[in-house]
Amino acid sequence: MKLINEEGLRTDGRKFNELRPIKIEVGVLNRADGSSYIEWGGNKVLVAVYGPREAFPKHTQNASRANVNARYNMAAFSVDERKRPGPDRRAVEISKVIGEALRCAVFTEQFPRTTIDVYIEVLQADAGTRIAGLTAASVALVDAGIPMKDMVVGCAAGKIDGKVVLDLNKEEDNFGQADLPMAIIPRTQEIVLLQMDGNMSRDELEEAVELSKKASMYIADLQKQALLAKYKSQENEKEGERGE
Amino acid sequence: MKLINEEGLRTDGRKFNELRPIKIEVGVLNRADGSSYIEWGGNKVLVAVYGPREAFPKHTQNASRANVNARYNMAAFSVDERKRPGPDRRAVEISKVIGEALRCAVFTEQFPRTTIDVYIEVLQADAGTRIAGLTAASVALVDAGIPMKDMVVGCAAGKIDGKVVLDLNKEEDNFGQADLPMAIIPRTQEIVLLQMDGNMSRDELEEAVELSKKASMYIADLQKQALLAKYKSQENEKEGERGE
Amino acid sequence: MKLINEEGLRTDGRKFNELRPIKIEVGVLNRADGSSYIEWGGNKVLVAVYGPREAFPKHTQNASRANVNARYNMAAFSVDERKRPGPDRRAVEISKVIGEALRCAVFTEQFPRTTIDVYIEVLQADAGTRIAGLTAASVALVDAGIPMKDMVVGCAAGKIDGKVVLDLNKEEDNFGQADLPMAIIPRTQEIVLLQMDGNMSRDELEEAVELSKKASMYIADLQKQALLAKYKSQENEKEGERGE
Amino acid sequence: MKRKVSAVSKSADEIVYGLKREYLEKICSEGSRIDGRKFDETRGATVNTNFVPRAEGSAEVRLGDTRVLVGIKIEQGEPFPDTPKSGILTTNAELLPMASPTFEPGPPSPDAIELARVVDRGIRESKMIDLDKLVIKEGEKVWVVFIDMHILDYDGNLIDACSLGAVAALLEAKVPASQIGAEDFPLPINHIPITITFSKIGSNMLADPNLEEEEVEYARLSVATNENGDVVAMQKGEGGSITQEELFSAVDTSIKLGKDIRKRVLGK
Amino acid sequence: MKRKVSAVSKSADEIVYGLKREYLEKICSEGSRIDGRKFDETRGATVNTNFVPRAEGSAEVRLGDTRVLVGIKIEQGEPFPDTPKSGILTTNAELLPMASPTFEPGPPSPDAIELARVVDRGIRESKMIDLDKLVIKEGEKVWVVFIDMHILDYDGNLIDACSLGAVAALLEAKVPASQIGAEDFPLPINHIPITITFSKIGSNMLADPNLEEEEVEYARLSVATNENGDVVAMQKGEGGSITQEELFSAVDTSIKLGKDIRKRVLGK
Amino acid sequence: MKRKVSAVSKSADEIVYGLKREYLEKICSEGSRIDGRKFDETRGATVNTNFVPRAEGSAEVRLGDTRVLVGIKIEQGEPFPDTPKSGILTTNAELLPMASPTFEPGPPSPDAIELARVVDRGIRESKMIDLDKLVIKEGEKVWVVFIDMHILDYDGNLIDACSLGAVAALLEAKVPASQIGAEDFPLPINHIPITITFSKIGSNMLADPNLEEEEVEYARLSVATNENGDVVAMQKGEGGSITQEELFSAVDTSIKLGKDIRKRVLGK
Repeated sequence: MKLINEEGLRTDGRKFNELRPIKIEVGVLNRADGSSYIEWGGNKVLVAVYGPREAFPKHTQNASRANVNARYNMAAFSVDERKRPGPDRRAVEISKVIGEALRCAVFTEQFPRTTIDVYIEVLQADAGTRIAGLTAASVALVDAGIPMKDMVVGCAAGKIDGKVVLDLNKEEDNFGQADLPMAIIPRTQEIVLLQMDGNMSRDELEEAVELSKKASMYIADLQKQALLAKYKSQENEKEGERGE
Repeated sequence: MKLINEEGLRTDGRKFNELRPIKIEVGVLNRADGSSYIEWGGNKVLVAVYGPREAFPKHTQNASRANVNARYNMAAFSVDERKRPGPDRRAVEISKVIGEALRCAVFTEQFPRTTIDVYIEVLQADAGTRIAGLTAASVALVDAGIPMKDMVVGCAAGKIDGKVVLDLNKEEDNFGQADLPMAIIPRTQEIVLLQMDGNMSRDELEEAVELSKKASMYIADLQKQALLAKYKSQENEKEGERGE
Repeated sequence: MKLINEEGLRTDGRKFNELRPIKIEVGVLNRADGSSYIEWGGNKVLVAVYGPREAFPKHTQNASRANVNARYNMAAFSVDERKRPGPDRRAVEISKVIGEALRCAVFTEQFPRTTIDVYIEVLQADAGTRIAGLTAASVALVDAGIPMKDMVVGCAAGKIDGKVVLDLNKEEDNFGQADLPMAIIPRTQEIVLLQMDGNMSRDELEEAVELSKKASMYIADLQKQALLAKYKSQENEKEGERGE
Repeated sequence: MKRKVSAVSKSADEIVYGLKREYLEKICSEGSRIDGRKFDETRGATVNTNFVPRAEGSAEVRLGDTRVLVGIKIEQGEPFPDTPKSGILTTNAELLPMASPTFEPGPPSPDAIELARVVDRGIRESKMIDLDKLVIKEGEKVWVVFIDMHILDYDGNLIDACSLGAVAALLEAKVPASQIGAEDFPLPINHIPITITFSKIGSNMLADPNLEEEEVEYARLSVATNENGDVVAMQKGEGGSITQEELFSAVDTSIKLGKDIRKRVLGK
Repeated sequence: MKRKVSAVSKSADEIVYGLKREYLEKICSEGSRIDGRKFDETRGATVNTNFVPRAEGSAEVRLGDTRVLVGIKIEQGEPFPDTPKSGILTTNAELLPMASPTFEPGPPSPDAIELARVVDRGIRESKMIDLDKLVIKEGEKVWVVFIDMHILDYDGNLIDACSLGAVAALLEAKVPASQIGAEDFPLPINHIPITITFSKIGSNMLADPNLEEEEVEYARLSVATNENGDVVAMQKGEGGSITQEELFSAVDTSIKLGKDIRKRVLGK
Repeated sequence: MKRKVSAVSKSADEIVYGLKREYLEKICSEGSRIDGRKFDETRGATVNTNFVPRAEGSAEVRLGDTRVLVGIKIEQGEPFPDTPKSGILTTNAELLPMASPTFEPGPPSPDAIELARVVDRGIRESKMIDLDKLVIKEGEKVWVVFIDMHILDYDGNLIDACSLGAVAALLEAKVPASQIGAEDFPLPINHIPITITFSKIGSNMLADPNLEEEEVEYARLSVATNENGDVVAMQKGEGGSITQEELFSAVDTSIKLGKDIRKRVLGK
């Protein structure tokens, strides 16, 4: 299967270093302490944050820091063939690496004995859901008022038809040669999530890491704009109220 | 499939407002705090009550009242095709509505932090098991000495061949048009359990509710006779002892 | 299927009262408090002991003695057809009888509110795994320094081709007429594990019990030699250290 | 679906709960509701279909601050042995922990099971879908319709939000018959059931309760009706009773509101 | 199957337990039992067959105040790959929470699993049922015999009550061959195993222990014998030991009582 | 895989943990490790194959005091519908409670699942096994390769021990084709991936961490490479970050150590 055509364009018309369209919204749920929604290509992911709240049962409490529990879950109807409800092994692993990545950024030591629950619901899946979920999750953490060094943001790179490209779509993920989901803390450029499968030379890997980092810096801006948009609209509401 | 013949009789020869034979016994188990056994048509249902006893684990305790936990369970051999042991979704729902119906009658506020467990075992099933179980359960609660406003008692009504009838049997349940399991507190005629599926006009529904209520008042008498029979036989035993 | 030939020898060339080769090692694991390894015919079984340690959750604590929890587990690859991971009903029963047999020998009353966990892993199975595991387990308990009346030791007897024989192999277990796994406390000759299935007259049973007991006394020696070997090698190490 | 009281703050919570209950009963006895609605007034659902194009059908429903997403998947499968000439309908509800601090991850709670079964009965017993037209090969292969309801935000009355979402999603769902060389076709629809749920507070039946009302309700009643005004399913919930009068007042309101929603929200 | 001591009253319970144990050991050492029976005397089981006509076979057994209901279902199924010419026997025990304050709902406990497996072995290893006659089509379809044992009231010695109930229910069970166009037929029976269980108290082996005896027993032993007086299954239980003499005294009593029960209770 | 702190001794444990962490960071900053190794030095694995002759392949690996046993079973099964021309590979890890006081019986923990998936990816993504050659009948029957990894003794770095064990066991495994009338044959091998895992302590990347190092690590990184020096799988773990420099220093070390292990331990 050919994934790059003669003009160097990918099956969805993108260039090698081009992202799919991304839209982020903040504060989309009422009950949660913080929330966000992201559309990234065909991915639609909703995130809710609860906490810090007392960790339960007691033996899960950590005396020196908060737990950050992420729960990545795919809706039964989010994929082509219906997924049975409940966590499978893939979801357990993804939940683990997302939670660990967020822990790198949250000032967990400020909230000993508590848990910060991050619920990530994939409503429609289209390759790259873990990174989309993680990117939305750090926005939701800010929305919940949880102190962080910086937001976490990521983007996958990969290899198709022998070429390193950014942000694989579903077809590229299925038929490509390598996938590298990665996330960083933009301020320090530290890597907080990194997985990889496929086949890359050391040089290709370096190229992929650079591509991903550059894209992440761009997406970090989208995160900030989304947060800004929310606070602006709140400000407007308040002014409206004052004006009444 | 014809469920009512030319003479207006049903497949088992009953008239539209006729109940199947019902037999209730009290105090049939030794270990339980209260117990009862009901045969209702082909249904055979055994009920045991334990409690009030300390609710466990602790977080299930309610500071202002007792929990009433009903557990409806069908024996593997109670139905034509063997049922796998353990609760299925149907049993979970039936347990819930039975427990809620009993809670309407029990003075739960007298026993905070406790649980009253009601175990309902369907040994043979023949349509109407939930109402048979609930009817037997309130007798078992009295046998356990648990204070109640009144006993709960019920009877299903339904619609077959376009006619509203009382107490569907298995065939009528499978091939009829509507089923309305209902239970009341006889003293006040309040409705404590109500489910319905099928198709009924508002007028048919009214007819069905009336039929069910009338039958329930009759069955309430059977409950009382069963309790009386037990206490009479105890009295006789005691007198026998005194006479010795 | 013929299991004994004209010369009275079994399919693997053994005489009726002959054991398969047995090898026992002590202290084979680093993390566990005590451990042992047994090869018995084609059986390879590893045992680890942890404890006495506080029983958890609390409601499992016994105020007057330690719990002895055995967990018998077969590796997925230990048998011809892959076994799904996790305990099946057979493993639950075997764990129970092994734990009870060990409890007969351990001075459990010295460690109230604690648990002694005995993990038995069958790495390769070849008939007689429960007795091999139990025999290794009591060596591991000694290795863990847990006070016992005496070690528990066992050996199966059985009946093949109408004859009572010792220590069935896999073929004999599958096609024989009876199997009698049995374990004793050598010092008192009390029976602490006994199961039997098949068909034996009372006289055959007596013969089988005698065979098993005699063999157990012999295996008890192997247990002691294994322990001795460990302590000798420790002694040597220490002397080596002193000599340095 | 009731609030879970932590052991620590139980007594305080109990007191607040009592005060809330008293307050709501009082204003109801005076004829009003906490959010100003009339007793027989719903919060006005909005339905957003085709939210998940990858599914065979989908609908997002907002009912006050309650928000649910229903997706329909339609796949080939074997019929049940006792109904070889019928397609299969299966309904599942997920009370996502995202939606409320009181929802916990794990296998479906009794609340989630009841919710799924009540929605299922409204659809199944109204004969909304003609399952007999979903046979591919009698006794061997049929279409299986999966209704999956995800609760995203919880502000009371999940039964009505989910029922409406399921109906709306089914109305737009396509059977993927192109998989077997035929043309995709819409699900064969016979009826449109609408479910209306009531909280009994004091002796009033409040249509479409919000979370605050649900928390203090004495009893709950759901009534599903079809476009002919027939009752097709009912369910009483919670540990309180209702009178016959309350029952039929709820039935009448359900018939009325059902007509309204069928027209106004679903355009049918 | 042992009493569960609540954390609160542990020490009190422990003391009562100790006193009970001492008392029972004392009277046993004097040759008597708490309910006046002799050591080798059972409580006299009553068996009520056909209690559940809907099942293919059933038997209700009362043994003292212990009460169990065994039902047999016989259905068509696939044979195991390694026994293509054999029907299938499967045994399950439910320690219903109805039967005792110490039984909890949920998946089968180790006690329930051991109970089911010991009963199963008695039946399977005695070759009571000729499974080779339960083949419909070799390698493809066989009759599956489900033995389901429901414990309704618990007063000790479930192994014997369940074993007897299973045997009685199997003896009357009919294979529903009319499902496949043949005539229903009774299960093909070769042998009739009877299981007798003993509690060791002090150094006495008490046949058919009641709950009070079971609670303080040092060890438990079950012996199943067939009509020829052969031993077909045994199981030692609990964390105490038995001597070889105790074992064979129990075997002898089992053979004797088995004959008696086979004739008196089952009429065989 | 982190130590579990009991509620009782939490504060004491926390203090000890802090001291340990400080100490290890200090000696690392001075260029040394607690057991005297260099940062890029492994503990020197030993591999003992054919430990379980009953399995189709097996290997026991010791890495320091860590000990794992990997068994391969190869059975006939149905292919996945979307890969009818491919055999199946499935990987499972059991953190046996035998191996560590912190491992508990029960369903696989997230740690066990991650371990199995990381090992699986190294093997699958390197295309070590040519799954297309494991088809018996296209779309109907294929060989299923089960990799079961049993952790027997836990002294850190399970990922490398298990990966090496899986590779070694696969290298010697035979497909039991005699079951279907053909000759047994070795698994078709294309590549040999080796995984090297690092603990980040301070800002040092320590290859093949032992348990004490793992307990205080800030982050974990695993890199699998093939015989061409290509990277075939990676996984970052734990709640700390790594820099790009640290990443590539680890990649370089992995390539180097991979070559060494491939030759020295596996003889390839």
